Amino acid sequence: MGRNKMKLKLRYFAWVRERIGKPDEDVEVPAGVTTVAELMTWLAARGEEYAHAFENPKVIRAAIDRAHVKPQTAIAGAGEIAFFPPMTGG
Amino acid sequence: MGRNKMKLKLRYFAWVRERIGKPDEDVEVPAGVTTVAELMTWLAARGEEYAHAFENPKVIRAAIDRAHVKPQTAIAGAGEIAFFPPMTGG
Amino acid sequence: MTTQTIVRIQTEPFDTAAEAAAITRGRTDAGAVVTFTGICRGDENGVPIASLTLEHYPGMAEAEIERHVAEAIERWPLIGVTVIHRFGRILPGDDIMMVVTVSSHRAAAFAAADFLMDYLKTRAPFWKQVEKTDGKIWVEAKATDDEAAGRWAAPAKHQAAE
Amino acid sequence: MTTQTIVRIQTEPFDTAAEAAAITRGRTDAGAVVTFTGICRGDENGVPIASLTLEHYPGMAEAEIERHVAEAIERWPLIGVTVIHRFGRILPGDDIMMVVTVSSHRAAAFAAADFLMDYLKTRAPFWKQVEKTDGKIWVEAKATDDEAAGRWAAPAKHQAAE
Repeated sequence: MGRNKMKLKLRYFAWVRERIGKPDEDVEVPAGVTTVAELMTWLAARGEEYAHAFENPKVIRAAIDRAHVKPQTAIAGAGEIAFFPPMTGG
Repeated sequence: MGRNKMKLKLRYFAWVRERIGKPDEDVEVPAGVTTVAELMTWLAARGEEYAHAFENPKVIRAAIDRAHVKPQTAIAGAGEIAFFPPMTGG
Repeated sequence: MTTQTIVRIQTEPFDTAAEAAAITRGRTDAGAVVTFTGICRGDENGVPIASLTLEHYPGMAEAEIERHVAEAIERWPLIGVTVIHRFGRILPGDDIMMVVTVSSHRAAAFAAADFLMDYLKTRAPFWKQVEKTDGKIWVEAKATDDEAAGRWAAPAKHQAAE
Repeated sequence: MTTQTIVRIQTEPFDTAAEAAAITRGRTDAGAVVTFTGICRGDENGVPIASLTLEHYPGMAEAEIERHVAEAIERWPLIGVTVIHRFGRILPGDDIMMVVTVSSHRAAAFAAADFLMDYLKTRAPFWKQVEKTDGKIWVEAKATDDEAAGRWAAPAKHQAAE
């Protein structure tokens, strides 16, 4: 009961979005996946397009519920997690 | 012959002008006066209004031919020498 | 004293001068106005471009900019701050974004505008894609932008700039 | 590549936005525009003022500003620089002076505008007199302005800002 899957909305931007082929999706994440870095590893194993998007996790930035987070940040309690390349606005 | 008096145009700005009571004047400076600092000392002895204007020579700035100069700068060859308080533009 | 702040993310063009005027209108304590306008250049690293497309993360873009505007207000005595960032397709010569900072004194206005630009470049969720004759490419982030943003990290939060 | 420069000393009001637009018009290499506008505040150290009168040294004012514009161009890669400084009587809320710097990149535009303002404050021969209810007084120079200008003295002349 304490090891239920976690429901999440994922969003992708820029070339992460292009490589995965969609702007967002709803996923159920296994209980063993507890951090942003682990979520990227889990996603990378979901198929070729994900493997391509996350081939170099060091360059991917993440946000939980619209705030920047680090790879080691826990995902518990997150509603929406976004992945994107370094920002180039301004 | 080598100790001729030097003809100069003097210009005054802001409260230096107000204290002296005129914006400019032509003067003949004795040969012994060779630097900007010496010129200020000589001017200060010309009357009460000059004494007032130059009572604190450290705060007076000078320009020779429209370029900032230091008190120890030689006045030889100068055409126009200006005296004014620290600048407050911008 | 409250600081007037405006943050807008939009596709429409903006008018930097009108935004600056809107902040200072009717105020007698504004002594210094700094504006920064970012313009779409006609080339990217020497290669001509046809257009620029800006993607952003709606919701997060506003929140992130507002958070940095609030930090600027905490750091410097500001009368007003306006940040407008466009998204969508932008042609060479067109404005991309602007920052206006207004203060009683110039040091605060300059520092706040410079600070906001460094943070917008590295933290605001916008991504530029340029269209060249041989296709579209995503603009890569520059290490110099991270270094520039790093300049502001060291001092304590409540430093006085004046 | 020549840099467009304009230096004007005048009694008439000016239009910062129009001056900025004049520099960037028809150019595709301008990526960053920084403007600084100095405005006459309604008070001087908390005491209300009726007006400000700016005296200047004609000829030297232009020369001194042009010299510093030339130095800015030597230090940073600039596309254009415009400096306009008014003299005469100015009312609270009215513009006193402006600097516009245009470059391909923001760091150069910011640094050059900041540098020019620090030098104008401490080296350009202008003097402000404020009219208060109890008479006219000359504004005193601030030590902080000299310190600000001192920031730029240390680095070598040909430093690259980008």
